[in-house]
This record gives sequence, C-alpha cells and structure tokens, in this order.
Amino acid sequence: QDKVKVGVFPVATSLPYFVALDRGYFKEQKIEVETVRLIGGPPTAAALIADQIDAASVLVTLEGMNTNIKKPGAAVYISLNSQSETYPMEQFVVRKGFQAKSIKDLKGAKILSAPGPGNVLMAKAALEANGLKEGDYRLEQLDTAQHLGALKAGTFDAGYTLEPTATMMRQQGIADTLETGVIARTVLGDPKADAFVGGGVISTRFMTERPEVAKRYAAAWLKAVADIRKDPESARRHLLKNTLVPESAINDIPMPGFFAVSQLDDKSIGQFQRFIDFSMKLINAPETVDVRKYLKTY
Amino acid sequence: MRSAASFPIRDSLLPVVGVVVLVLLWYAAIAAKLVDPVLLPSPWETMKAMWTGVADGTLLHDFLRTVERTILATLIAMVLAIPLGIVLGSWPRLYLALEFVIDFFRSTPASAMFPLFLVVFGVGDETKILVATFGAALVILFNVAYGVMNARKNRLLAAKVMGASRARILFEVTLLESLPQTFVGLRNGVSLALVIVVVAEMFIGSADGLGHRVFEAQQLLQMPDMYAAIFAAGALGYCLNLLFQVAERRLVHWSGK
Amino acid sequence: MRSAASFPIRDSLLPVVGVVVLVLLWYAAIAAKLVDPVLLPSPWETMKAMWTGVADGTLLHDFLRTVERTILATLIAMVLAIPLGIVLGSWPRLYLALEFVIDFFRSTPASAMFPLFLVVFGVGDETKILVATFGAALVILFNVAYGVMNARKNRLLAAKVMGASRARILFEVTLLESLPQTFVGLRNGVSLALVIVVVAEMFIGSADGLGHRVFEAQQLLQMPDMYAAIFAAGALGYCLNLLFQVAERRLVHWSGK
Amino acid sequence: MARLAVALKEVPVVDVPHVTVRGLRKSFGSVTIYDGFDVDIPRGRFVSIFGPNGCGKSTLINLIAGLIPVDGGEIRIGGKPVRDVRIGYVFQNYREALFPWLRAIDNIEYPLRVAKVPKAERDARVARLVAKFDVKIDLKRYPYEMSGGQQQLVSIMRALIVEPEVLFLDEPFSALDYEMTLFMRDQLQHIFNETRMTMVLVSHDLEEAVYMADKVLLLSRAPTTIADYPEIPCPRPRNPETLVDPVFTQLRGHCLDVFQREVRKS
Amino acid sequence: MARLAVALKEVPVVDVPHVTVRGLRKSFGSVTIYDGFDVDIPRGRFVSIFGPNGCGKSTLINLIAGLIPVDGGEIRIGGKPVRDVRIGYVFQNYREALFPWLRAIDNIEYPLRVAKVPKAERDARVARLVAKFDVKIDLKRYPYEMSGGQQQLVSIMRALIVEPEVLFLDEPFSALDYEMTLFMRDQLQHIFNETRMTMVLVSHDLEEAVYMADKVLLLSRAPTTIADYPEIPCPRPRNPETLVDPVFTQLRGHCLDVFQREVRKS
Ligand SMILES: Nc1ncnc2c1ncn2[C@@H]1O[C@H](COP(=O)(O)OP(=O)(O)OP(=O)(O)O)[C@@H](O)[C@H]1O
Ligand SMILES: Nc1ncnc2c1ncn2[C@@H]1O[C@H](COP(=O)(O)OP(=O)(O)OP(=O)(O)O)[C@@H](O)[C@H]1O
Ligand SMILES: [Mg+2]
Ligand SMILES: [Mg+2]
Repeated sequence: QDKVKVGVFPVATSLPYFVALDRGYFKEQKIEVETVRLIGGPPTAAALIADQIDAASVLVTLEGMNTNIKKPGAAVYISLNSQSETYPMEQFVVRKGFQAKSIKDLKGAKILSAPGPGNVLMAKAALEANGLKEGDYRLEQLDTAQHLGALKAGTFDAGYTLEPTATMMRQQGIADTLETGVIARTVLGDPKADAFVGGGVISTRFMTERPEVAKRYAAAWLKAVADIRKDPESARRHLLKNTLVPESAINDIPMPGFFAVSQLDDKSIGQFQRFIDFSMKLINAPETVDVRKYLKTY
Repeated sequence: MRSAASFPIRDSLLPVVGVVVLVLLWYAAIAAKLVDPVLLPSPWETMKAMWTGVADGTLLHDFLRTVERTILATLIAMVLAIPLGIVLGSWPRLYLALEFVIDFFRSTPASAMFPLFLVVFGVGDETKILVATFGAALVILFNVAYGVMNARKNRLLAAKVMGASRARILFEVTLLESLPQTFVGLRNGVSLALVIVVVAEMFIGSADGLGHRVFEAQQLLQMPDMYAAIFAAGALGYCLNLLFQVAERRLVHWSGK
Repeated sequence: MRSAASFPIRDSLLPVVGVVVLVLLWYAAIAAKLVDPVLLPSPWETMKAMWTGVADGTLLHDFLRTVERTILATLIAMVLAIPLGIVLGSWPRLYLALEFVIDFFRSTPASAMFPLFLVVFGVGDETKILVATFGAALVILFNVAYGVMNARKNRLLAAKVMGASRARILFEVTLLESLPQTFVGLRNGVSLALVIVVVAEMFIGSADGLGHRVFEAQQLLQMPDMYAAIFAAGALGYCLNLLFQVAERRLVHWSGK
Repeated sequence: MARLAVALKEVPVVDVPHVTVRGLRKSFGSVTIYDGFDVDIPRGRFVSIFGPNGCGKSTLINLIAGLIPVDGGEIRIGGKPVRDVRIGYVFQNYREALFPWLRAIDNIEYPLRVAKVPKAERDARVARLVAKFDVKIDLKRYPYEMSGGQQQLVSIMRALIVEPEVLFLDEPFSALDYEMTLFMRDQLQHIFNETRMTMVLVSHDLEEAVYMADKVLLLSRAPTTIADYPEIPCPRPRNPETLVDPVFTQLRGHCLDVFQREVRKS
Repeated sequence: MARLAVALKEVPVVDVPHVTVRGLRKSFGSVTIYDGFDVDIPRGRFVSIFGPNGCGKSTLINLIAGLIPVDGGEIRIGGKPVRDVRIGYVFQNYREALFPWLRAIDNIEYPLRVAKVPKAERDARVARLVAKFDVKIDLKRYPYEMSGGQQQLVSIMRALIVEPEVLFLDEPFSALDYEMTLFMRDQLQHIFNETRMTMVLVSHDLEEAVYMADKVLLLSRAPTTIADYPEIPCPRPRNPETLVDPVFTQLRGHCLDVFQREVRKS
C-alpha cells in the first residue's frame, strides 16, 4: 500500500477522482489515497509547490501553467477537461425578466463574473468579441456562491458564471443561459472546439521520486477517465456522495469532457497551446509556456 | 438604583427579551418584503433547519468540530499570549520595540495570512487552528500588555516595598491588577478565534465544521440551512463569551470597587 | 526605573529594532529553506514589489481606497456605537437584555454575514463598508459598555451629589471614566474594520482595494505582490492604531495615575 | 438619656428639623448597620458625628445624601426627597472623588457649571473663594499632580462653591497640615456663621467635633444607635478661648465618656 | 540654628546614622521639591516628620524607600542601598495600597509569604499581631468591604508583621477613630520600645508628632530645607503624663513656632 496525498476540490470537474475512489481503482493499484479538501486553485497550487500533496483532482490549466512558470514541473497534467458548447461549463446567463437574446444585448447591463483574474478577463474578452467595450457594461467579480442570490435579488442583470451554479439557476427559475462554450468561441473561434480549461495533475517530484507509484496512480486515474467516457450516466452518480450536487440535479449537471493525455492529437495540443498563450497574455504573464512540457502520457 | 418593582421582568429573562425583539424585527423585515424570502428565510424555517440538523446529527457534528478547533486555538493562544503579554507590559521598552510588529499583524486580516500559514504548516487541520491561534494570541497579548502597563502603580509600589521580587510582583500583583483587561482580551480573543476558524473552514476548505456547513449551504442556496449554521456559530460564540464572563465574575470580584 | 544608560538604543528607534528582528527572522526562514522560495519571497523582493506598486500608482490607489473604506466604516461605527455603548453601560438591565444579541453577532464571523448584507444592501461599496461598520460597531459597543459598567463609582457619586443630571453624569463623568476602555475598543474596532474591508474586497469582489490586490496576486501566484499588499494592509492597520493611540495619550492623560 | 446641654444652658433657638431620618434600615450582606434608626438634624445648625471606626458614619451621610440606597425607612431634607435638594459633599475618599481629567480649578468650578451659572460669575465666585482660602497652590495643576492635602483642599472648595442647603463633610481635614486644619476650621465656621447653612461633619478628632458643633451626634458600634446627642451651647464665633471654656471642656469630657463607654461595650 | 533639645538635657545615646540622605535632588516637572537636601535618621530612634502640605514629606519617604527614583544625590540605609533592606511602609493612600483580591487577613500575611515564612509560623505571627491589636473586625472580609479606618488598621498591621529594619508611616492614623488612634499610638510605641527598630512617622498632628518622637524633623515649604531637627528627650514609655511634662510642652511650643514661621514665610 503506497500513500498518495491528493488535493481535492469537491466539484464536478474532479469526477475521475471520485470514480476511481468509489470503484476501488486506487485499491486495485495498491494505492491508499489521502483526500485533502482544498477550495479552489490558489491553495491547490500552493500545496503542490510546497510538496504537501502529490496530486490534485483538478487544477485550472491557466493556474497550473502559471504555477509552472513560477516553479517548473509543479503541476503536470495527466488528463485534461474540455469545455465547449458540447461540454458546457462557463457560460453567460441573464436573470429572468431582463431582455437579452445574445451577449450583444448586454449593453448597459450590470454583469457579475466568477472571481479571479482568469474569469474576469475571459468575460471581458468575450464581451469585447461581441462588440461591447469597457464602459458599455458594468462587470464585477463575485464569489460564485453569491451568484444565485445576487441575480435573484436583482442586484445584477447577467453573469459570467460556472456550472453547477448555472444549472441551479435554471432549475430554480432565476436565470436563463445565454451562451455556453464561451472560451472555445472566443479563443479558438469555434464553440464546439475543445478548450482545455482544467485537468488532473500530479507533481514532477512525485513522478521522479516515486515513478512506479505515480504510474499506478495514473493507471487508476485513467481507468476512471475511460469509465466516464464510456458511461457518463452511471459515472456522474458518484458526484452525489462526493460533491454538493443534489439528487434532483444529478442528471442535468453538465460535465466537462474528460480526456487522457494520450488521446490528444497534435491539433488538440495546438489548440491547448493557443488557449494557454491567450490566457497568459490576458493576465500579463511575463512569458508563456510550452504546454507539451507539462503533459504526461501514461 | 431603581427598585426592581418598576421592571416586572426578572433579570434572568432579560436575554430572552433581546432575542424576542430580534426575531420580531426579522419577521417584520420579511413581512415588509424588504428581502426576497428565498434569500432571507423566516425565523421559523431557520429553526426547522436547525432542528433537522441537530436531529440527524450533522449540525451537531459540525458544531462540535468547530468547538474543538476554537477551544484548542484559544487555549494555545492563552498559554502563549498571557505570559508574553505580562512580560511585554512590565517591560515597556520591549513592548515599544515589538509594538509595531504586534499592531502590524493585529491589523493584518487573518484570511490574508492563510496562504502563508498554508505554506508553512501545510493543509491539515493544524493550519486552521494555528491561524486562529495567531489571531487570538495577538488580541490577548495586546490586552494583557495594555492592562499591565496601565495598572495603577500604587499596589505595585506596596509590593515592591515589602521586598517582593520582580517575578512575584509580576505574578501576584501586576497580573491581578491587569485581570479585568486580560478578560476583555480573552473574550475578544475567543470571539476572534471562532471567526477565524469558521472563515478557514469556509475558504481554505474543510470536511466538517460550521464554516464548511455555511459554505455548502451557500453553494446550494439552502438559505435556512445557512442561517441555521450561522446562528449555531453565533450561539457558540455567545457561550464561549459567557464562559469567560462567569470566570471573570468569580475571579475579579473586586472590579469597580 | 532602570536608567536609560543601560539601554544604548534611543526609544524612538525601538520599533525599528522590532522590524529588523522580524526581517532577519524572515531571511533566516528563507536561508533555512523552511518554505519554498516561490511561496515565500525574500523581504527584498517584497520590498521591490511594494516599490513598483507605489511607483506605478496601482498599490497607492488600492491603498487609498482601502483607507477610505476603513475610515468611513470606523467613523460610522463610532458615531453609532459610542453613544449606544454609554447608554447600555449605564443601564445594566438594558445591556443584560441585549448582551446575548451583541455577543452573538460579535461571535458571528463577519464573512458569514456577507450573504445577508449582499442581499439587503447590494454589491456596491456600501455593503463592504457596512459589514465593516457592523463588525467594528459591535466591538466598540462592547468595550464602551464594559468601560462604563466597570467605571469606579466614586466619581459618579460625586457628580450625582453635585446635582448633575443623568445626562450630564453620563457625558461628563461616565464617558471620561470609561475613556481608557473606549480607546481599547476603538483600537480593536479600527483593526477589525480594516480586516473586514480587506476580506470583503477579497471575497465579495471589488475592482480595487488592498483585498482585491491580495486576491489577484494570490490567484496569479504573484507572491511578492501579495505580500507587498498584505504588508501595506498591516502598515495601514498600524498607522490607524497609532492615530488612536496618540489621541488617547493626549485625551486620557490621567490614566494609571 | 438626659439632654445634658439643655440642662446646662437655655437655648433660645427652637430647632426646626431639616434632615429627618425615620426607621432607617441598612445592611451590608449579613452585617446590619442600621435597623430602625431615627435622627433629626436641625436646620441651620452645625452637627458633628462622632463614633468608632466602622460604626456607620460614612454610611449614614451617604444614605442621607442619596448616594447609596436605603434598605428601608425614610429620609427627607426639608420635607423633600434628597434629589430635589442642593447639597454639598466632601468625600472621605477625596482622591477618587476629584475628576482627574479636570484641572484643580475646573474641579472647583464644576458644580457651578452643573448649576448653569454663567462663565463670568463662575470665574468671579471661584476667584472669591480662592481669595478667601488664601490658596497658595497652583490650581492649574491636575489632581494627580498634587499632594494629598492639596487634593483635599480642592475637594473642600468644590463642595463650598455652590452654597448648598446642607453640607456634608466626611473627615474633611484628615490630610491637611496643622496650620491648614486650624485655618480651614476657622473658614468653615466663618462660612457657617455667614450663611447658616446646615452642616454635618464627620470627625475623628473629638476636640474638633465639639469645637465646631452645635450638636454632637454620638454613635454606638453597629448595629448603630444614638449614644447621645448633646447641645454644645458655647457662643459663636468660637476661638481658642472656647477650648478653655468650662462648658466646652465639660461637654468634651462627657462626649469622651460616652464614646469610651460605647466603644468598650461588648 | 540652635539644637534646643541638646541645650535642655544631656542625651546619653550617641546617634548612629541609619538612613543617610546626601545631596538629594527631586523635581516634578518644573517644580523643584528637593535641591541638595541632606538628612540623617539615627538608628533605633523614632523620627517624626512635620511640615506644611505639599512640602514633600511623602516624597521624601518615597525616595528613601526607593519607590520613586531620585533625580540626584545618594540615599543609603545602614550603608546599603534600600533594595537590600527589609522595610515596612504604611501608605498615606492606604485604600489603593491594600490588595483588593486578598482578604484582610491575607493582606496582613502577604509580606510573610514574600519572606518565605512557613505557613504555620505565618499563622502564628498573624494571630499574635491580631491579639496584640485586639482586633474586633472580621479579617475574613475583603478590603473594599471595610470602612476607611478598618482599612488603615489592616494596612498598619501589614507593615508591622515582618518586623522591618525601618518602618515608614505616612499619616497612618488619619482615618482611625479617637480611641483607636490612642490605642495605636500606644501599640506603636510599645513595639518601638520592644524592638528598637528605626521608625519614621509623617503626621499632621503636632502633639502626636512630638509625643511619639525622639527627634522631630521640621520641614520648610518647597524647595524643602530642614527648618529644625530637635531632640525630644522625654523619657519612655510615654503616657498621658508626658503631655503635661514641661519639657514636652516647651518643645511642642517650639516646634509650632518654627512651623508657623516657616509656613508664613514668603
Ligand atoms: N460595600 C460594603 N460592603 C460590605 N460592608 C461594607 C461596605 N461598606 C461599608 N461596609 C461596612 O459597614 C460598616 C460601616 O462602614 P462606614 O464606612 O459607614 O464606617 P465609618 O463609620 O465611616 O468608619 P470610618 O470611621 O472608619 O470611616 C463597616 O463595618 C464596614 O465594614
Ligand atoms: N506625580 C507628581 N507630579 C507633579 N507634582 C507632584 C507629583 N507628586 C507630588 N507632586 C508635588 O510635589 C509636592 C510634594 O508632594 P508630597 O506628596 O510629597 O507632599 P506632602 O508633604 O506629603 O503633602 P501632604 O501633607 O499634603 O501629604 C507637592 O507640591 C505636589 O504638588
Ligand atoms: Mg468613614
Ligand atoms: Mg503626603
């Protein structure tokens, strides 16, 4: 039994971890995982840099690659999560009662955004791509937990929000989706293209110090990814126990597309590179990274 | 000085009056439709959520975890801060040297310190407890040192003239002279420890605790559950305060006389 | 009682000593590789980040916005809490009735109150200021009421016997008797206001302010910037504390005598 | 108990009660200090209270002045409850009765501010009082910068500035020096003769108590009763001659006897 | 200035200085209290300090006892710095000198605890002292539950319990009743006669100051100088007889003269 410490953010994008855990794939590989609950990117990135975890169930690629600029190899992706119109995740929503049919109609609206420079800048880029300039709207970032309340109370008219918040908004009749696949459309020019916004990571230290264990960990992980691709309906039921998704919403919760790194072709990797380059420019990073260096095929 | 007769309500019932007024205001806010009922549930719904949480044991479990962390943090803070506060207070030049650093960290939001603590102490439970310890210790330290420095000099002189050693004076006179202020620090400190523990449970991430509960309920827009958890935190804070208050009444019987 | 000669360092330089010790410890932590240098940059890098932020005006802007919010929150809190504290303190039965509610909210993490305030007051600047006001006011209230209740009775009696009205006694005697404690409350209050403003800027979302700066830097893993902003917040807290301390030294010249 | 004074000399003044205490009850915890205590303090007269430590002298004048609540009984001043009467009070614990945030001179002036006397008159009255007491200390200092005696002097001046209806003095000279004590006694008597306000003095100095008083209230140990309440019919103004007046010496001796009998009882 | 006492009667005892004060300087802000002040307090003798309010009596004994720092000059007790000497001190402000968190009896016992005396002996010594002073009050009470005089009594007992080398008393009887004052004077004299510890008494009662003392230190107004320092050669134990002894009355008169001359100066 080898011990592996995994930073886990309890959301739908961490699904492979829950599947591997619940279906005993880690056990099969004689791996005992220790779940460390971490809320969001910064604690996860810090824990990876400080070598306090060996792997993370999900890390946004922007944050992961940014981490790799600071400390090369802190976050190496073994699987990637795609977001697009097919796999809706980030999206623009409008509250009930606000007249808007597309993003262009958001002129003069008060818009909230998921927090963090990555989200805010992406929202702005999307708005700009739709011809809305700074000053045509008011955009403020807000913790996603507040999105439902803020739209419900009418403090905001529209929002650039994430799943599963958007689904809950629709279910509770608070807001409607305006456009999904925002990143794919804005960055890659095709809403159906795969925007690899997140993924499962392990650290280089884990990979080099315990290569054999890392390999078994990856095997369990990728088996779960394959399960999800094969039968997403049964896989998503694992969210029930492990995340906040309620029973009533379990079948409506959108999920990203899960890809093992080995499945990516050159075109996909090129798109991934484009997305990362675009993001790095958005956040004014001093340099960009070669994504291939931080993709590990098992 | 007024006789009890002019107030028909018994003293022990007074806190209840305050609560009743609060609940009535709450109902009034709902009746006046100041706030959407989804976002601000009625006291009754909140009570129900609290009851359910207690009955199925989940609220109780989270509550106890938070209690555990808060008490641990406060105890460590006390053990560290009270002696240090006495030393600093009775050695004003040392206090002067450290005042900047103390006030500096006292004014730094504990939540801004999370990253540093995460990095130094890791992602476990210890970190949450230690951040809370840090915050509470600074408050206690400040108050103890302040109490010691502002202690009236007469009794210290009396002890000095009786030949008491520096240490004796410190522990048998200065400490007691500064007790009222120390208790203010303890009450503020335990409140702060609770606040930080809850915030850490919310934002660093945790598998249990009231902060975790608030966070979850918030994510799911389960407002009655959220307020139930918030009120559980408030009630906990009140009880911890009360504990120190009772201790103070017993220990500082001479205060104001 | 020791003569100044045994301490060659001038009093005014003492706070610098504290800071130097802190910076040395920091360097030591880095030298000992206790923490990954990415996560804990050197003091020098942090200084550079601070300097860049000041030079290009962004840090200064964020700093001033936070100052503005904190001062506004503290002022409103003072205006609300001091009179109320005096009233509560001089009318113990009223305090008893509200003590539960006060301690309750004092123990409720301000960040847990964000949702409620957001819902009631919206997401504007007012909300951040009001949550901070709420937190600071409770602390001030508690300390003022406490100071008033624990004021030594002799001087109140003296004023009473001179025929001073209840109001006069309240404002000309009780208030002054409780000033030392009130200042403790003010110093704690302004610190708390700052903490809440920064946390609100971090988590409610904001376009500027030190909290926003900390949050952004944290998201982008720009540690020198993050610590620069945190230290700016700490320094701000220290200055605000100092302000009240100077005011106290001038106003409460008799304390401890 | 025979009213010794009445026997000695006819008193022309008919006493009108000013302060009336009826059925007074007061306990601290389990210790009963007063239990059905009656006393009258006549208007415009000077009453000294004399008794052993802890018999309840301070407590009595605190009760009369309304500073601590009675457990039972009734206290009236000129038929009115005390809160409607302007009284002066010099505290035994002068140190904690002065306001440390006011300079000595502002402490003295404070009761006039309470009485809403205009600034100009306030200044004039303080100046007059300072002149009368021939004060040499710097009244611009704060109380905590003064010696015990200086603080007590300030405390006395503060009580006198308002010309109260009744003046209570709780060991007002205990920290004054010899010269100052003699001087203050004279001044107090002078003010008494001028204004004829009712004065109540608690003193541990028997000579002083008898010298100053029209009547001496001799108290027993707690639970406190009146041991005696003799008239001191010596003519005013009193002066060092009074001290050798046989009436004075006889009364002083009588008071001492009563006091010692009471103290040694039990 | 003629040493009157020496002229009157030959003193057999040769004074050995116990407390020596040389070139003492002390100011409060701009007010100079002492500027080059010298005095000797002889070993095993009783010295009374007498002077006008604010002349610096409390300040002097505070300086000697090391409670406030000197601005200049040297003070030694038996050749040693004060911190190496066991002294007793009864504060003028007795109210703030007792520990409110200790019961009266524990306050009295406290100096013995400091001196690490074992429990049994502590109890025995307190019991002896209580018996000697014939204390009738309940010593289980806290100071704030006692009258002023009771607190002062406790304060005096606390100072005496350790049998100090030098005992300083700053107006120790100011709040005691008549009987108690007489009794305490007797007790103090008794203890002095038994132990011959050096005692320094500040008093505003001239009769008391002279009655108790071997030497009376008469101080002038600040900046303070010695106005006179006469011997009081009346035999011990002193008793009411002493008060009519012509030597006594003459010395008392002399002291009063000196005092009044000093006070009226300037
Ligand atoms: N707050 C209190 N709590 C308990 N007992 C008290 C309190 N105040 C006074 N006493 C008791 O009441 C009695 C009377 O006290 P009071 O101060 O009136 O005495 P007094 O006659 O003024 O004595 P003194 O001459 O010493 O000033 C004393 O025995 C004292 O112990
Ligand atoms: N802390 C202080 N600050 C300023 N002045 C002071 C201070 N303490 C004492 N003084 C001044 O020093 C002088 C001497 O004070 P001290 O208390 O020694 O007088 P004293 O002789 O004991 O008088 P009393 O008989 O009234 O007790 C006084 O004029 C007083 O105003
Ligand atoms: Mg008294
Ligand atoms: Mg004095």
